[in-house]
Amino acid sequence: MLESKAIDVERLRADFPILSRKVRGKRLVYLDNAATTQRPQVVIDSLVRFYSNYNSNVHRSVHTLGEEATAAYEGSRKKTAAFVGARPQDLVFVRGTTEATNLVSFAWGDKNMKKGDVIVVTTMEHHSNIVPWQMLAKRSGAILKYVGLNPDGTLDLGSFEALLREAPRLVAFTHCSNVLGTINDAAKLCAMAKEAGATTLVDGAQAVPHMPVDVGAIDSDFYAFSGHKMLGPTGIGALVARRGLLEEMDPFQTGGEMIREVFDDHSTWNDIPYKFEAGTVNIADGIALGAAVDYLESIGMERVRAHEVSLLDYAMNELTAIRGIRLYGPMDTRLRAGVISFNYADVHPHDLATILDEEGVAIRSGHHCAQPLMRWLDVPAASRASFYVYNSHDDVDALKLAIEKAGRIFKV
Amino acid sequence: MLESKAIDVERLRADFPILSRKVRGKRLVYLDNAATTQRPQVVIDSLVRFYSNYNSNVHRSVHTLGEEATAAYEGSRKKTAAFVGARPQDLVFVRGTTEATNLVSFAWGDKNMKKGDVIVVTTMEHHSNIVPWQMLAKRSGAILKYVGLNPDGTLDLGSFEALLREAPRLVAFTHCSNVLGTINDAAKLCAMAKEAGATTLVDGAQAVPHMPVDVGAIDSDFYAFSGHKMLGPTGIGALVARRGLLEEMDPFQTGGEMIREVFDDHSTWNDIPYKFEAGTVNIADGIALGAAVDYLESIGMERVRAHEVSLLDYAMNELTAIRGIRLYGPMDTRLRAGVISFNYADVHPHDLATILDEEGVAIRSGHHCAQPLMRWLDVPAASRASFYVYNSHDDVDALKLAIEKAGRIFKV
Amino acid sequence: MSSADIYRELILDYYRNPRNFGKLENVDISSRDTNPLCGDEIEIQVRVGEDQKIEEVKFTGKGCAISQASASMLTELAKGKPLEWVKELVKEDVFEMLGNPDLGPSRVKCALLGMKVLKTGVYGYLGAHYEDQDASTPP
Amino acid sequence: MSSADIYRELILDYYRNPRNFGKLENVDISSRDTNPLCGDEIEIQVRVGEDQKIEEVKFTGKGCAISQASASMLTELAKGKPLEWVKELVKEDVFEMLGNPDLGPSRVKCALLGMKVLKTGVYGYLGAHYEDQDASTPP
Ligand SMILES: Cc1ncc(COP(=O)(O)O)c(C=O)c1O
Ligand SMILES: Cc1ncc(COP(=O)(O)O)c(C=O)c1O
Repeated sequence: MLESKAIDVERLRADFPILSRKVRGKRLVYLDNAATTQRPQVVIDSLVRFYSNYNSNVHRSVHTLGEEATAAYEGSRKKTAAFVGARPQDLVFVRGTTEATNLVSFAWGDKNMKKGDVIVVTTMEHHSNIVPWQMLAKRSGAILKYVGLNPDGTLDLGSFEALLREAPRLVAFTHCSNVLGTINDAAKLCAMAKEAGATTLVDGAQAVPHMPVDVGAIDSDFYAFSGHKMLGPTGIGALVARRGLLEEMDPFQTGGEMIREVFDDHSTWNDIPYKFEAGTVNIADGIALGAAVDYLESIGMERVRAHEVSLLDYAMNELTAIRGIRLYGPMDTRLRAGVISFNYADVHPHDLATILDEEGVAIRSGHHCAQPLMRWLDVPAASRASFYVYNSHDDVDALKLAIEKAGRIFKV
Repeated sequence: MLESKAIDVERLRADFPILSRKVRGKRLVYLDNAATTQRPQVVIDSLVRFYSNYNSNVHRSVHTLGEEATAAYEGSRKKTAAFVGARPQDLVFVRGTTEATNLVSFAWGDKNMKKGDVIVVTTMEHHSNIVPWQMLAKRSGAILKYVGLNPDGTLDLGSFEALLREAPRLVAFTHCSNVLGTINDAAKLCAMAKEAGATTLVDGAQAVPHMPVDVGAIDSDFYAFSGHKMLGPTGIGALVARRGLLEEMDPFQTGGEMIREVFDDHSTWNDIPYKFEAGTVNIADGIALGAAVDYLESIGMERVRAHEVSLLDYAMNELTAIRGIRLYGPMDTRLRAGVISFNYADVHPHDLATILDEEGVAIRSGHHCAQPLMRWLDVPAASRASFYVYNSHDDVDALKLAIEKAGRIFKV
Repeated sequence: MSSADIYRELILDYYRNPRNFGKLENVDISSRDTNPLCGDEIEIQVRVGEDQKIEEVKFTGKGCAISQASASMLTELAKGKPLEWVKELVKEDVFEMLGNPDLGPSRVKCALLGMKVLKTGVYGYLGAHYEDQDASTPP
Repeated sequence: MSSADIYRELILDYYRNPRNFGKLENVDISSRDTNPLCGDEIEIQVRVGEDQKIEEVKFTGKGCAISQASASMLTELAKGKPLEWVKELVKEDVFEMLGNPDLGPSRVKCALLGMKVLKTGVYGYLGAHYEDQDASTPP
């Protein structure tokens, strides 16, 4: 019922204090959500409440503040795990998606990867899902291979199947591209990879914030995402593992909190997930991520997705009407998240972003941490507008007007 | 001039909102500062201001919010580096001391440590300065050795010299013990280690918050500390390296932000310190750490230290007056930071902490992430009261009264 | 409930004079665990008699009054009981045994460590697998 | 200053019709760098003549209007100058050359990339070490 009602953007915008600020005298039109999202008041309040009322270290504290902090931190773990359909003990809090892929690269990879083994990634990956595997390949002697793309920016399943025939040990791919917007059928790809005997890692950085995600249904071995891309604070994210998998792994970072007993020459490890959370954890941000999850659940992820599809439809229509615009990625919005990357005539994306900023419009420009994909697109850089719950059709209109202004300045 | 005036504790306490809360109906007496400190309003405000006004991703953003966020984050790096006498480009933001030692263990250790090499740590280390070296020893075939202690809990220099004669490749020690309070003469130990050809790492987690620290004068190769132990937020800390050292090292975590160019099979790295900050960094907390540094500088670190020495003198006097109390660590407060670990008759530290909590007094109990030290002390656990700028003589009185109550309950 | 109630005479007595403290000979079950949060340590040994009954049981350990008293009391309760009784033991039984103290979340694990160790040992002996909800689910 | 002022006719002209674009033969200095923040790329080649003068200079690269125009203008300025002139070049010279645009911190590096590449090349040729303050000090 509730889910079917559209988001009331005007009301929801009031929850985000930053949206009332002016940039260069203009209304802020924030379209850089794939880089990081804004925070609702409830998330900010969660931080203030923690630091003003029950700030303390967690887990080993016997005193009241410590018990309250531990309950809130572990409560947030439960919420965040439930949000993606996982058990709390299978969710490790990390700094973000990047730390999650690094954790797997070291803690799983160094134990399981051997010389000559194949690691499969795709051509549309973010650097965070490429470079850790390059490093693992270097350490282990494994070989990194890239799944190709179809001309529309979807994954080339033929290429994927061909690589699976090489019996890769690991298949790592993004649930949703931060440049093309392409939504991969994660469940299907994981099933195919599993069939081929591979362990799977899904980069959910651009999926969890924007659509319902159920790691149980996807059936991946590892699933990673970042809090700051889903209304949460910076400095926190999650790695979710298949039941049992964390137990088999060696730790990554070591030190306080993650040990059971420390002897002079060796140590034994704490239970999962603590075994993977060395040192004082990011308590305040861990708790505030739970507030972001609550907020998203109060909207409903089906509605979040529907809202973005509606913006996407409108924006793709408006932008393609501008002469000189080239859009990248699938044109079918059912296969695409709220991300639009494009180039405009010979205006370099950085110059475009500078001109747009003058109109209060914040977009991203550059290689978007996806240089292999940029080479595939055969462009040195692109501009990217990306949407979230608080964006409106007005924002798209402002984007269009600003691009047209750039066109006049550059005499396109 | 200013430095010589004592801290006005009552005025300063008003800066910390949490100090006005009640615990179990009693005034909060927070004496768990070695675990984590409380946050002044200016630090909380820094977070609120960031999220409400200029929240954005950093470094690659062309838009106004991104430029403001980058300026604030890098401004905080400059402040934090200056606070300990370092250049900003030699300071890597990490989650905390534990991530710093892990970074060195992987990024420096895996490149430099060879089979049979000796790593020297001390018996008074925190697990975060032990376990990463155990792991490095395991990966490299190096051998971990422990410097012994004198009966009063100071470092046994004879033992240190003996180990230096084995020409260790790495010497890692704490500037200040989180259990004994012992302040090591970091400059002297580094000079001795350097003379012996060793690279040095100093764990400054308990030093930077409590006394003036100048890494230039200490002349260590690596120096690590945590923001949350110095009034800053959770989730941020720093690794400071000797000039030039970061450049020689391989990266630790890899992914976005830390690369220069990503090719299919290899990558090149960004300039220091960015080479070591993979993925979206903890922007808000990085900025708020700068606010904590400003706050500490407004007090003056000499005064912070003088205040703690005065509390220490008073507390050691009061506590030793209780029959059945055994204090650990040096009795000379010039050699000791504001940390008092003790045991009380046969009352187990956890039971003591439970009883103290009922009186609003928060202390820590357990092994304090220092099991080798606990074995040296020959106790399974200890209680620990640790002070900071907002603690007063009243807090010590409350501690004493609560211990006496425990004595009555346990019929000591 | 105040700490004076938690640390009743009885608890302190079991802490200072633990019943069934020590090691057994010819044991059928030997199980040890530590509480990673606080370092408390309990080892329980059991000699199984006829009819799968707990013929003899002893414990050793170190730690707080709650963990040690709880383990000691548990051995007294367990003696003579069938192994099945251990399988059916729930944490409420332990709380009742301790006089229903109002333990905060950080101390509950102290109280339950003995039960966990005994259960793990008995399950192992019976060839079954004990899933410790309280240890494996974050609090 | 508005973007219309930053992107004056002149800048756009240098962007679209870069002077001294291309490769040289028999070069004495060849220097390349990218801006890790945005991927802009500049390579500068120099043939050194008598009296340590810049006899010939060309550049290639890709990137935004500001980085490409700046590099192109710089090669024009540099031609015929002594190498010492390059050592004395400061960023204010580049800003002036570009008509003193009011560039935000994120675009300043685009404007200065050409100068950085030229300086690195010349310092290398002279056997000295150029410490790039703007690149090695966080902004
Ligand atoms: C001496 C010492 N070293 C290292 C650490 C670890 O710091 P963190 O938990 O912030 O990583 C601590 C505190 O827990 C400490 O007291
Ligand atoms: C698809 C994708 N993967 C990974 C990341 C890295 O996330 P983080 O920077 O939070 O570690 C991002 C965002 O930067 C992304 O868009």
